[in-house]
Amino acid sequence: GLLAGCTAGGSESSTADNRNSAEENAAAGDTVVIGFSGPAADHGWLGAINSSAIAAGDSFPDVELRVAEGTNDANLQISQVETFVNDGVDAIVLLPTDGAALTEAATKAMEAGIPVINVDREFSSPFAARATILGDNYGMGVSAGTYICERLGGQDDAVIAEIAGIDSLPLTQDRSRGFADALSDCGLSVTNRVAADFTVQGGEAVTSQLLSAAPEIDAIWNHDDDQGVGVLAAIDAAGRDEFFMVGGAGSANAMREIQSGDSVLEATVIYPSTQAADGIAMARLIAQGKTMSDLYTPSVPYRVVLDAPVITADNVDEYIQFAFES
Amino acid sequence: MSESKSQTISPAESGPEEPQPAPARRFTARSLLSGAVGRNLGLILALAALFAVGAITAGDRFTNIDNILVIIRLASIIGVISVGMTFVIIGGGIDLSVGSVMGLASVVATLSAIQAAAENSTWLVMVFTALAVGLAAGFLNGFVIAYGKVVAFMATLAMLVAARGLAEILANRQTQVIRISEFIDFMNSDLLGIDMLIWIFVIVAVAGWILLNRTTFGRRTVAIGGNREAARLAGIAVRRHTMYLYALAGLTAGIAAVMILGRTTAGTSTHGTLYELDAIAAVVVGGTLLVGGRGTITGTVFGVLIFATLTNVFTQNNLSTSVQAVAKGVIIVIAVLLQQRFAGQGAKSD
Amino acid sequence: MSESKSQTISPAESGPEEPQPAPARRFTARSLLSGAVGRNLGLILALAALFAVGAITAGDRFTNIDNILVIIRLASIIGVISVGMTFVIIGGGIDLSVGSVMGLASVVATLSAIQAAAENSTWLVMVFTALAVGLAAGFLNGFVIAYGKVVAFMATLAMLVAARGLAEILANRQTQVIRISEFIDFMNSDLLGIDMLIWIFVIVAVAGWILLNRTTFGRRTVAIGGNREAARLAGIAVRRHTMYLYALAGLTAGIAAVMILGRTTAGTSTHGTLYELDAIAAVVVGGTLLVGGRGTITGTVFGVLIFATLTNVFTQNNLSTSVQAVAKGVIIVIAVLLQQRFAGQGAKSD
Amino acid sequence: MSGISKSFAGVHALKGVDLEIAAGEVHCILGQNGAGKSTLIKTLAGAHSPDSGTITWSGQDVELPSPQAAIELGIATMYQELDVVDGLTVAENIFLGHELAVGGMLRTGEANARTRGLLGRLGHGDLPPSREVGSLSAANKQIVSMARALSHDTKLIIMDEPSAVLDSEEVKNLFRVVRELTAAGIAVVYITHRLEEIREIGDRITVLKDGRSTANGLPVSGTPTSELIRLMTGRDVENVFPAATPIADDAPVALEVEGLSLDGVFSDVGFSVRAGEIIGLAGLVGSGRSEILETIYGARRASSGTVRAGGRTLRRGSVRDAVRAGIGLSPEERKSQGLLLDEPIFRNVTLSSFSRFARGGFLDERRERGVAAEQIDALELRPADPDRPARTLSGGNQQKILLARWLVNRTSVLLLDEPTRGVDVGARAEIYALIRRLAANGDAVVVVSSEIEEVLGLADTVLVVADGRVLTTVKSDQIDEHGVLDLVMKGTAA
Ligand SMILES: Nc1ncnc2c1ncn2[C@@H]1O[C@H](COP(=O)(O)OP(=O)(O)OP(=O)(O)O)[C@@H](O)[C@H]1O
Ligand SMILES: Nc1ncnc2c1ncn2[C@@H]1O[C@H](COP(=O)(O)OP(=O)(O)OP(=O)(O)O)[C@@H](O)[C@H]1O
Ligand SMILES: [Mg+2]
Ligand SMILES: [Mg+2]
Repeated sequence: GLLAGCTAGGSESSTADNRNSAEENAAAGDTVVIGFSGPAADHGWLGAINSSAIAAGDSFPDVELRVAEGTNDANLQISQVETFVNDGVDAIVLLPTDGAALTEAATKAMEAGIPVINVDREFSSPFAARATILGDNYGMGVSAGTYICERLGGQDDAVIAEIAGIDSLPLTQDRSRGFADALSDCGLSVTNRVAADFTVQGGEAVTSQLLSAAPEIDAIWNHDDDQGVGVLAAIDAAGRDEFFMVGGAGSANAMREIQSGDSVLEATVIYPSTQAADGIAMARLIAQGKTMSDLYTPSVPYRVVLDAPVITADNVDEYIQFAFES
Repeated sequence: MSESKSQTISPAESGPEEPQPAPARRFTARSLLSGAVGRNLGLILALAALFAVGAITAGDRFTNIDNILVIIRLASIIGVISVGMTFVIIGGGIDLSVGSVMGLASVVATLSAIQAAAENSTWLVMVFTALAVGLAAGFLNGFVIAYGKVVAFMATLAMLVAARGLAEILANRQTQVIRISEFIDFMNSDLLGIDMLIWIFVIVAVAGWILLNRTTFGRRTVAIGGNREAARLAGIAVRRHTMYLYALAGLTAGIAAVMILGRTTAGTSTHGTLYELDAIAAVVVGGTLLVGGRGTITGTVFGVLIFATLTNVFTQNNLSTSVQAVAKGVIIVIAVLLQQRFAGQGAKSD
Repeated sequence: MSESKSQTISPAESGPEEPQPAPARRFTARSLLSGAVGRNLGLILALAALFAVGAITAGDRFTNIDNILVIIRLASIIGVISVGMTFVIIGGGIDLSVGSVMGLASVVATLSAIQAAAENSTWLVMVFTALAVGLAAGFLNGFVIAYGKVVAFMATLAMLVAARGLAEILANRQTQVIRISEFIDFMNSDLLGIDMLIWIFVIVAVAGWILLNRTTFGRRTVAIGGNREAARLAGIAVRRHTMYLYALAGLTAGIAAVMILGRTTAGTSTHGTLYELDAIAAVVVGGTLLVGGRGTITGTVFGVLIFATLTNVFTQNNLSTSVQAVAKGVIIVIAVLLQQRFAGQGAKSD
Repeated sequence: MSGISKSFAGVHALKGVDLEIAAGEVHCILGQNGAGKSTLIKTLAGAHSPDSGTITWSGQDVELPSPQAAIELGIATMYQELDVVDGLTVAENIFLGHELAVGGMLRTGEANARTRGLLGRLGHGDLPPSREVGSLSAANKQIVSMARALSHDTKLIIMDEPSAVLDSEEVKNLFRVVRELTAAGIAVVYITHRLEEIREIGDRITVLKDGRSTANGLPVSGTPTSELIRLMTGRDVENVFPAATPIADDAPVALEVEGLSLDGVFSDVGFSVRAGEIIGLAGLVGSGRSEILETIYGARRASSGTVRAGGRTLRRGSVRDAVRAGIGLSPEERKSQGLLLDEPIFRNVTLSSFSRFARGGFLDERRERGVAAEQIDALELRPADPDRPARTLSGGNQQKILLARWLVNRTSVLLLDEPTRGVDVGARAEIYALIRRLAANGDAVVVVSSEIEEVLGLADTVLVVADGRVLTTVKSDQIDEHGVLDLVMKGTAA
């Protein structure tokens, strides 16, 4: 093992020796204390982030996971990081409510010698995290846009509606940007855009208004499958089915709809809810000076960007087992 | 000697003056009418102005009857909660917990439905569970406030936090989808072309109006909010009545839970988030004084409709949420200004 | 003329004439002291109980000085806002907009800093911009409330919505990162081992205490909140003063914006979300009456510390968020109960 | 009732008081402000529970844990503080707590009809039952409260200073009703500070002093007034109205009102007051006298006319301008318009002058308290503790706070609206003397009072007001009570 938190510099011994086998990684090492702080779990995907993180913590006998109260307040989250630093935890896994706002606190933790694993929302400084694991919000929008382009093939007066999540979050902006970029590649653009709040009721409320504002729609992208339950309820209540819909995040509910084949929901773009669990696993390896199994580089990589596949009736069976219950 | 109470009036009374009921009732009716219109003229104007804007900017898409129903449907759930809130506020209190009680009720109700899934009567069980949870939470609020003498703001804030937490624990943060088609069909059915959701709202509003204006319960509510000490001295059981007010608000939250279950086909702990603010805003825009003692159900209904119409007009015009927010702020102020100007002495002279 | 009458007076009276000033003043000092401790005894107990729980469950991790500083740092930003809120509430109003004004101020300030980036004086410009934005929003609130006679709840609700929207538009929904190291270094420096953030809180709280208890401004505030009409008839410029109160709250929101900028090194429209509720809760737990006319800065500071400590104890104990929420609800009620019991007549008898 | 004791946080309001009321009698309770009269009757009405003592009702010991319990026994009460709800109509207020209803549904028509009957009995058949009480004057609120007491099927009606806000016509009506009640065997407990009223309707008297009864069940006839005053105050009070000091011929005009009108309330009011002069406004309740004072003071914005004081014309509708010009107003409703009930006495006293005790905005509270304490002593406020909250004072003492306020502020024009409402004989003489002394010192005073006798006794010049118009201006020694009433009657009829 190497020193935790050092850069992935030169290795002294042969690459093959450095390689951790899966068994070595699985074996219990020194017990490490990992602090986890994320946004308020007021939403299915974030709930899944939380529960998978806790499950990951439980699955390692040598990890003592400390979970702070989920919050959407940068001030409070900073305080949680400070508490972790004070307590001298061995690593911190941080899904910041706002990446930029938590950068300073994370940098201080790093300066105090505690490796920080940044999940999902990126810090504004490279010195604030030892490792970063990201979903790809922009890519998610691109995937959804590309799918719609393909489905509508050349219908350039198509009416496309977008039901965004919480509009004040940078991640919503990234998704919308990716979506718009992909659409413009095939000559389309968003005709009607509304923003909900990642809740069922919010999805229902804005969708019923949207459907009234747009009497003919060809395609809808809904950013989030949690609010999607409400979106679908509104669509059913209005008795509309002249369009198809693409979801986002990849909840089990959404996948069951896709599987059923008679829903307007045709596809969804996965946004992995296992990021924080991955973060915990990485934090453990970093704290114990190990690397990921099957990698030759002797330390955990700096940056991991997770795959955001599109799920359709074709591949839903493969993915449904990994889906989260929203 | 206490039995004789309902004769109340002492003997001398009926003799000399024999009041004629007829002219009096005429006077009453007229003053009520002019009062009701006068008091709500500002609100009517604000709503009319919004409709004009909607009609001009979105034309037929806005004015067609289906869209009007969309607006009223949107208003109906907050509307039901706002009726309960009106009572609490007129009674001199505040209830911050209605939104999260509604969330809790929706979760418990769907869980109960899943438990009782085998039975035939499932969906009535679900409905009663939702109402019961709302009522119980309301009673608890009322008890803590009336008998524990905890300030209403804090007591219901505590309930807000706790009910949301409890809902999350029970639901395990998952959205429970209802698969009882009878219920969904019933809630999505319509009567005379009007949705069930809207009917419920109308019934609750009318019941609320009668309760406030035509019953002892309503008059006592006004008395307690207007002058608590005078109410007590008049022999009203102030604490018990206060408890009932919160129970009533809880009940409306339970009804709202049933409505949102029908509308979204799912129960989740996030249902009702921030509804308390919307409801309070609607009640206050409707001219009910936050300090209690004065307010109307009609005003509240207007308040709810104004906010729902505003949202619809924005959506029809495809405005960004940020621009909507700025416009909404300005419109709120204008609506309140209009309402206060036309309500005449409503605002205390300064 | 007064000579002959004083025999009539009650037992306390010492001689036939002239009560001596000395015992009177002694009595005053004593009563003030006992008043201050008495009024806050419940809060002190609640805080002590929380500390005991923290110490027992988390031991040294909780009680060490660094953790205490973590708690106070957490409290400091809400604390500053709560001081402004205390004035508004004592003056008989409410300000729902402080959180979003804080967000707006943080955005405008960072944008101004980026604009003025070339200059040397940049960070002072940024600080002044934040304060100016807070002050301006506060004045606007106050103007609409005092002169437009819009109910404070609605006027500041409108500002809440509008300021957040404006902040989003200006920031283009992106988080603006501050790269001025002088500012960040200054805000992260410490004096005598105490962080700048905490110093600011202490200074604002002390200034607030003096302003409320030792100046004509404070006296007017209490008078207006206690009886607006009496204050007006006594010749106090009620409207102007009301406007100042909201300006003051806006100013504290501006200060809070500077603090959050220092703490997060970033300005974003989401800063301060729901801080208004936290601030109101802290003020009310601290014993300030929501109807106005009575309240203390000391109580507010205790209120803020209680909530911050609660959060810290929860974090230290690794509780699930939902369980925390339920526990928080219960603890709020207990804290208010304690506070009210010990404040004695604080609660109006029913 | 016997041996009733009650104390509030350190104040022993009642120390073993006895009271015995016979059916069909009018039992008067006398006592100075703060003697415990209201507290005593509140224990009888179930609003306070006594710390000790027993209440015996028709031969049985009873407990009265709540107002409801007292009402059920047949005890109805008109409280000293106006206990009506502004947001409800007249009829709703009258039947509050015992609404006429079937299964919870109100019978509004019936309630309105009965209300009209009750109001008719009180000589106020013209008051519409469906009018909101918030829009009524204090006097009319008192009528409502009286009608409420009558609406119960009672054996005993308690009236705590019912005549304080009524003018002489109204008081006559009240007495007529009281006589009807007693004729029907109903007992009345009557509290007042106007001794002449006791002579008119009282049967027996109980006197309280400092929370003890100093006399029980004295017959009214056969007890001279001076004896009553001695029982109440422990000393003699003579010569209620002090002699006027003649005004110097060259005394400058301190306040000049010209063509003042307020739409729909009063019109074309004009008069001037010289330094050292006392002007009285006489008239019936609702004639608009309070509004005249408030408009002069800027608390209401005049629709036309001018007010000059301190050598300049005042801005319309600006209280601050009036205060700066040296005008002070002691308002009619002291609780809602005058006092910060939760604040200590001294801060109430300095409410309009505290900035004088500040340097650079910082208050010198010691000096402030000292100055307030001087006035508290001078006015014999009880208790003389400047730190006691105003809420805990008896009504008369609260009134004194308002006077003290303007004494501290050294105003040169004092507008006094009902300055002796609810003030006891002793203190009343005290206040009269004080007003006189102020005038002698060169202050101009305008007094509004519903007691014509008071206006005549106190003022140099009397303005008779009816229906918002000044009917006449006369020297007070050229007119008597009947003269004023005649004028008012004619003026109102015209
Ligand atoms: N709620 C209260 N809290 C504290 N002290 C009180 C309270 N109510 C009355 N007191 C005190 O009790 C004493 C008796 O008051 P009470 O109102 O009975 O006098 P009163 O005889 O009715 O006087 P007035 O003629 O002025 O109405 C006074 O010293 C008063 O300050
Ligand atoms: N807030 C109000 N709203 C409507 N009318 C009012 C209001 N206040 C007073 N009035 C009316 O204005 C007129 C003058 O009333 P006011 O009581 O001031 O006269 P007053 O001569 O001072 O009598 P009082 O002896 O009761 O003080 C009355 O007709 C009264 O009903
Ligand atoms: Mg009294
Ligand atoms: Mg008057």
